Amino acid sequence: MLRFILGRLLQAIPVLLVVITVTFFLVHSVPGGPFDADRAVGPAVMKALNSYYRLDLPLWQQYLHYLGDLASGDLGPSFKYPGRSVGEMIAAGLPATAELGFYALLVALGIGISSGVIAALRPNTAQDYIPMGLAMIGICMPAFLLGPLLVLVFGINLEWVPVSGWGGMPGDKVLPSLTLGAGYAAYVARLSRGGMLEVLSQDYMRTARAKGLAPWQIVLKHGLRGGLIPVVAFLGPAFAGLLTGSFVVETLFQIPGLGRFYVEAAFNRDYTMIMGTTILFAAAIIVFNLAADVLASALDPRLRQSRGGGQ
Amino acid sequence: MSRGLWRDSWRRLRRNRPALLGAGLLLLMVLLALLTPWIAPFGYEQQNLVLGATPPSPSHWLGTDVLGRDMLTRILYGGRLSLAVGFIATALALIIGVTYGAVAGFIGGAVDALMMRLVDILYALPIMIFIILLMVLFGRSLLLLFLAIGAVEWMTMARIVRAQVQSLRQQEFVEAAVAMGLPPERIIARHIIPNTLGPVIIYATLTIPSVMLLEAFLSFLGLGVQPPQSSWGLLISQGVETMEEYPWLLIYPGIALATTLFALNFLGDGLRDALDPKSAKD
Amino acid sequence: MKALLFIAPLLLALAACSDYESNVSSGNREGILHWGNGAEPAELDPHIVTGLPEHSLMAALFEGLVAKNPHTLAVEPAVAQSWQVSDDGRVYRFAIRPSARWSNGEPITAEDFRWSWYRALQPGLGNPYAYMFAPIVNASAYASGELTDFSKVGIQVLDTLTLQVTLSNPTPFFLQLLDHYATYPVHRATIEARGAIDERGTRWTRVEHFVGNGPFTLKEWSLNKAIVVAKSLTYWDSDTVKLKQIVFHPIGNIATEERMFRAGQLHYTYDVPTAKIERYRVEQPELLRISPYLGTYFYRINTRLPHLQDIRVRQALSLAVDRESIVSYVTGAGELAAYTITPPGTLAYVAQPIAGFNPDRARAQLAAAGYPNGAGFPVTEILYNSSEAHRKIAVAIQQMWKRELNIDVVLANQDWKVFLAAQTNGDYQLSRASWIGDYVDPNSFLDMWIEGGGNNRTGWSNAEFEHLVLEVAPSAATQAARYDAFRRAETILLQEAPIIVIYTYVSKHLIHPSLRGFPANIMNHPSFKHMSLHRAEPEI
Amino acid sequence: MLLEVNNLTTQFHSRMGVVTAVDDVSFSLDAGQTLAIVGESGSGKSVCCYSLLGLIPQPPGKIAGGSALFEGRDLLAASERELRAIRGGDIAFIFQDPMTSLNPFLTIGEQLLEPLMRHRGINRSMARRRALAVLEEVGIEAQRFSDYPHQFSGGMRQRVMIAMALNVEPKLLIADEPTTALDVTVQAQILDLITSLQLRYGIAVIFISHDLSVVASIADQILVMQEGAVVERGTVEQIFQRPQHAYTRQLLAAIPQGAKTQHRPVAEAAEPLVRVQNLKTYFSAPSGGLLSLLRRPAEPLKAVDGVSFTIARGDIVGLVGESGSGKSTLGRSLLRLLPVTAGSVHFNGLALGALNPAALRTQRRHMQMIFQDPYASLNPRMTVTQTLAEPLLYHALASRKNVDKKVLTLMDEVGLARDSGGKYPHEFSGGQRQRIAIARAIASKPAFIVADEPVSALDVSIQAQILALLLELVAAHGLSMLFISHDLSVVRKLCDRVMVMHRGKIVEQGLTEPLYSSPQAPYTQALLAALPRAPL
Repeated sequence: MLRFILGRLLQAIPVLLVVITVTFFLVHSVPGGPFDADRAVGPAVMKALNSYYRLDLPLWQQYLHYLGDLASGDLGPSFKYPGRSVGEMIAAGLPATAELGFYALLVALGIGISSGVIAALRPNTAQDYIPMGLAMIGICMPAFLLGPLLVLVFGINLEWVPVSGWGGMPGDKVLPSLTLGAGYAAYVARLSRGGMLEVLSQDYMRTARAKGLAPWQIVLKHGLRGGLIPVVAFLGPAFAGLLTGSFVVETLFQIPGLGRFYVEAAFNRDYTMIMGTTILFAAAIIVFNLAADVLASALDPRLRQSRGGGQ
Repeated sequence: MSRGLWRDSWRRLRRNRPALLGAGLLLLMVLLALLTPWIAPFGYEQQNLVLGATPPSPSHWLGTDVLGRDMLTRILYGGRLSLAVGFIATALALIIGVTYGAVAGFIGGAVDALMMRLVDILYALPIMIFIILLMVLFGRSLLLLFLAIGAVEWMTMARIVRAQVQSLRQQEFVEAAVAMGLPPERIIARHIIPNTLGPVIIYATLTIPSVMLLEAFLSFLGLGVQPPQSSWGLLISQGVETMEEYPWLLIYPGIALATTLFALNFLGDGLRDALDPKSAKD
Repeated sequence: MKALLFIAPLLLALAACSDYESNVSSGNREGILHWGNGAEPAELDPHIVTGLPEHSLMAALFEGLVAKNPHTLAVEPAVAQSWQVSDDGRVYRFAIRPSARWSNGEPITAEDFRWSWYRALQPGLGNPYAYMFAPIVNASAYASGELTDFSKVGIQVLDTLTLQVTLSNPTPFFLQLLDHYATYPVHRATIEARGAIDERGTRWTRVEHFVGNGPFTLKEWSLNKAIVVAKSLTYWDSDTVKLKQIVFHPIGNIATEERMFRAGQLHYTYDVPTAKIERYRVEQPELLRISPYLGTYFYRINTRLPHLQDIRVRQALSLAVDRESIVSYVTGAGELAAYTITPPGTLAYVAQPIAGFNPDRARAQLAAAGYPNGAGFPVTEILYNSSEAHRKIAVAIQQMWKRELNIDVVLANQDWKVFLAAQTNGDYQLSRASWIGDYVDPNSFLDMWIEGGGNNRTGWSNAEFEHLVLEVAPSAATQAARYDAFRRAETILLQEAPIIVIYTYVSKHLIHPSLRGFPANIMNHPSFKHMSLHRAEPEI
Repeated sequence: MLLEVNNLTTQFHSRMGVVTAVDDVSFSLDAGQTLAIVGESGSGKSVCCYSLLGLIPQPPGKIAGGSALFEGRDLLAASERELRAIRGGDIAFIFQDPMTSLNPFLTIGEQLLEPLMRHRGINRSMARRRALAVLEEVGIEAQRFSDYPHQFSGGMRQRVMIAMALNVEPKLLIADEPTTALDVTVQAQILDLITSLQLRYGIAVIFISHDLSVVASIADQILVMQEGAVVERGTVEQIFQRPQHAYTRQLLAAIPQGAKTQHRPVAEAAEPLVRVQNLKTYFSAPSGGLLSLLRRPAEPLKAVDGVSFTIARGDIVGLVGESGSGKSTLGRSLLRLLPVTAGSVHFNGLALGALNPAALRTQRRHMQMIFQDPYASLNPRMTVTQTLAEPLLYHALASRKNVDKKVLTLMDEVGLARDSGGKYPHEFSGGQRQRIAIARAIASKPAFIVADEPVSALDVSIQAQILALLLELVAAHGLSMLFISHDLSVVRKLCDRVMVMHRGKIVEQGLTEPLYSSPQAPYTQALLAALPRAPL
């Protein structure tokens, strides 16, 4: 298993390198620089800024400088926030986004799997349509609609929970996690329903019934592990997607996360921040896809054999 | 995809009530979208500043927005755009994704590893910058928006189709086709792809809503649809801002989007069952 | 049944934590002001930052030689106890207040100011407001790098507490400049300990190093979460400061900010969503504050383009804009229709307004310019940066010109940076624009329309106009003569109409009744040291 | 009397109307006795047993009548809760396909513990000791307790199923075709195991099968079922010596017996149609993409390890061996469906290895393949006509105009109804699907056919028809064929020459009758000894 993980990580290096290169030249080809401002900046000031940030060098030299700094772990200074380095800002934003993403996935899995399993027990009956319908709401109600709605009902009218912040006050993590999680619940519900339907038709489920086990034992103990394989495959890209997907929720609930950097950097032409967030996102995709595959082989012992695990 | 398969699928689909309901609703939406220029009561830009936002009334069945424009017209035109984005971008994602996935899955080995690494790279590229660049280089056009969104969505489709093709490849009827001396491209086209339709349809019915919402997100940021044109996603995001003052600005586009997505969902399930001869119980 | 199993715990969790206390109630009790500040500040170094969120922070953390009276915005003594101005109005001598202290207790000297302004003018530092020092002899030459010997710049230290500044021309509004944060003093030892004088990003503004001289000092700075400043004990006027702490909330989304205000998380909001204004005006007028603001919204016309070179065409376009209906129906926040570039109430300066909405004269002018009833007039594009507010105005004007002049206009919406680049390189036809005054004086709105000026971008210039603004006004003997020169210059500008002024900005905020001591003023300048919180007010 | 079933009737209600799967079936069984229920697929033999314990899905299925007294209690009237107490406790089950009947995600140990803890209320550690003991009894080492099902061969898994069933010392064991999917040697071992355990614990056994010769050795009573009804019952001796019902006689006649009848002189042509020299096909252990180049390749799996033989024109050569012997890999390697590691294959004097892909594709016309699972080898989304038209059109053996006519002649040749051209594979029975596959194989007028276990998935009576069809086609078209099978009696009936394969090597080859009567290689002898002897 270790060899498999090492193999995948080795493959990741060329992928990261290409992502960095493509993004670097893509970013520099978009008109409008980081220092263009409504208040025209004097030529002298512009010259000073460009030389400070080495923007006056030819592009390929800037690229080599950037790679040099990157090798030593320095993601460079942020153009928009002169006093801050990109690494520092990502480090400041990452915990909140990661935590938000984690809780959102818990919500998505909780709602998704339960409605998927309940629906799969009696397909094409009311017990199938209602939970799946509920899960579908997650798709019809985007975050920028669900968030304000929850705030209005639970935050302002019922005053059960704070309407903003992350960690500052008790209960301020509930609404953001629900908002972000609901979107993914629908996908998880459909995938777990499909997975469970597939598993429930297998012969070994008949063996389990023939052993006289209780229905919930049959479904949860024997069925769930097999039924969740498609969900696990979906988790990899989904969790990486949370990094960017949380932008809307972070602005709706004023959460000091990473999502906003990812979007605002593009508008501010904050080159180093765009590179920093892109590298983080690329690394996240590779790591989470790998984690999903490892989790899948943890669930399905047959996969372990092909990945050097097992005997 | 011979005539036979479609004829039988249609026969099976007709028997699946929810799928029929879904198909009917979807057809209604598409019809309304196509007939909009003739049936829309007002011009989509026609403002009545003095009027402002008014609740549904005989003259304006679904009320008016903050600039006094008729909401029914806005929703119809918005529908045109949302459905267009949904179908075209998904179709694009479908075509590229299915072919790419089928080729990667069928050939396997180093080629497959390379193609999948390319997908990883494309996944990681920052779509925001990518879309701004497209907007700037090629100017603002809706077609461009569809292409941009389509270009972002096909990777997941490719991954799903690849997994499906890898399992199909072990099936003996593919070996039989190879034994028959058919070239790879013909095997992929006539034997592999028709058998990946099940999961592809299911995922397509999931892609259409996510594409519509991605368009809403981009328009919310000013990169997507250019006002005065509008889309359901944009109408909803604008409606949210005045949710308490003028609830109808949010409710009606919300209903339009919800019905379309539910219809898609039921139709998708129905199509998947209809196209899978094995599952037909008769 | 099973579904309940999963949903129940979530609902319980929601109900369980309803015992939290809102910021406003805890703030009023402990004297902590919760201030919506719009966005995360780029930096806290007065010689680098621009933008409104940074403006409020600078007002709390630093103080210049002079300050603004919160009611009248008139100049008041601050670090400078008093000052004398020479007869010819070119030499200012400031007496530093002996009780003025840095936040680390050290006394503030004239040398501190000399060094600070020396730093502010460093070409390498890239200070966007270096032009604030333009009136001072050789200041601009030094800032652009032509002059390297700083001693030639008109800033001298006479003795430890006396600073003398020599101007190239008598500049009546010069004192107002000294309230701008570009002229604030910075603590030399702290900066030089962290890097070279013109080095950016040396982090001297971090909490552990920060030294300032304002009524408050930096206590906490967590990125995108909050900036907390506490009352400075070393501040010379700390007795009048009533607040214990201020928490600046960087809330980017004004809809989120409005919801936080309603949930009692904020005393003051940075802005108000236009859609909500009507509701507040009707149901809770006491919370809403809308007051005129020193800023004008206008359209730039690219006069280099053939069909826009003719003054009559530009006048026709201006005449065909119904400004009254725009401010009453489109903008919706009570803005004032603008017929001059300088906002009304600029300290007794009254400009000559252009003619109002006159469709007939507009059509006549257009016909005279060779486009009878709009025939043959090429399709013109209005460029604006993506925002709902700009779009509504553009659509309204587009329809007005279609109806009145029968000309076709298309709208183009671009991302912010692309919009700026297009304006700077002049590849636009009409473009949305705005200008916020740096100080309350007509010069702030007129000195930019000089040929090739960084903020001109219209390609228009006029010798008579430049003569009046650059030579006649600065050397005018009396304020009245100076205003008269500006008035004649503004009339030329508005007649030749390289720009179409549309409306004067208003500042709009939601303010909790428990916040006192913050009168409305045209610069929307917050003077924190006069603010206080009173618990008596009922919760909203 | 342990079990007494009277007038049991089970029906399935589908949109197409009511199907009576079990029609008024009665039988009884005493402790320690073995009852065999024999019938072809669709005869209702399994449904009848599953109905006893409510294992059939209730919405479509419904027990329409009858009673089933188990130790005096009527199972059909029992509540789901009572049935659950008996299922897996007093009445245990073994199923047909060991590959899919064990949960791949749980260790076999865990699956062994479940029935014990559920029915005998024993705690986990006690149950674990009990399970280990049972594993020993069925011949599996104790330390494999926490392995996963995929790490066991078919035979071993069936032993695990038996251990799971006997772990709780049931009173009745229902075995649903437990040995059908196994090799003949493994089948013999499993049958011995069941009979020995039955004697030791005095368990009653219902043995369901479609193969009369298998049940002959262990059954006390035999029940023959056809389309849901019992057509004949009696002892082994009565059924085999004096079959009353025509259907029973038809089953007995279908058992392949004796040598191949028509001998055709095998002309020793100068150049054999197929010449294979030292053919090797190795599979390297699966590795992680690019990395495999760096590390030392793991020990390769030697599926075909140096095989040489020739096949003359018009010759039917049998290839026998147990599962895992490499016989189907050899078949596929011949046709280059798998990458060959070493050695050469000459077809009609042409070295296949030397051909470039395009040339190889044109050669494929002359050599075709028939697969074991008729369902998996047909494209589910193509009608019969399309499946048969494809080779004809592609190899330009027919034009757009006359392709329909040619397809119909093909269908006649393989005995398919002319009007079924528009149907899909899932609408046919197993036998008919194999006929379609055969038609497709002969469509391109090949000279050589590799048939990989073409009949092992079919019922005995249909098996006989397909074998007859194959012989007919070989004669009509002068085909030569490599017939791969694990069923020695079928090979004896069909092939002129036989090759016996064991662990990638051919241990013996020669003319059929001499090899069957006096086998030289010890492995061949063991294979022949394990053949169940029908007392004809």
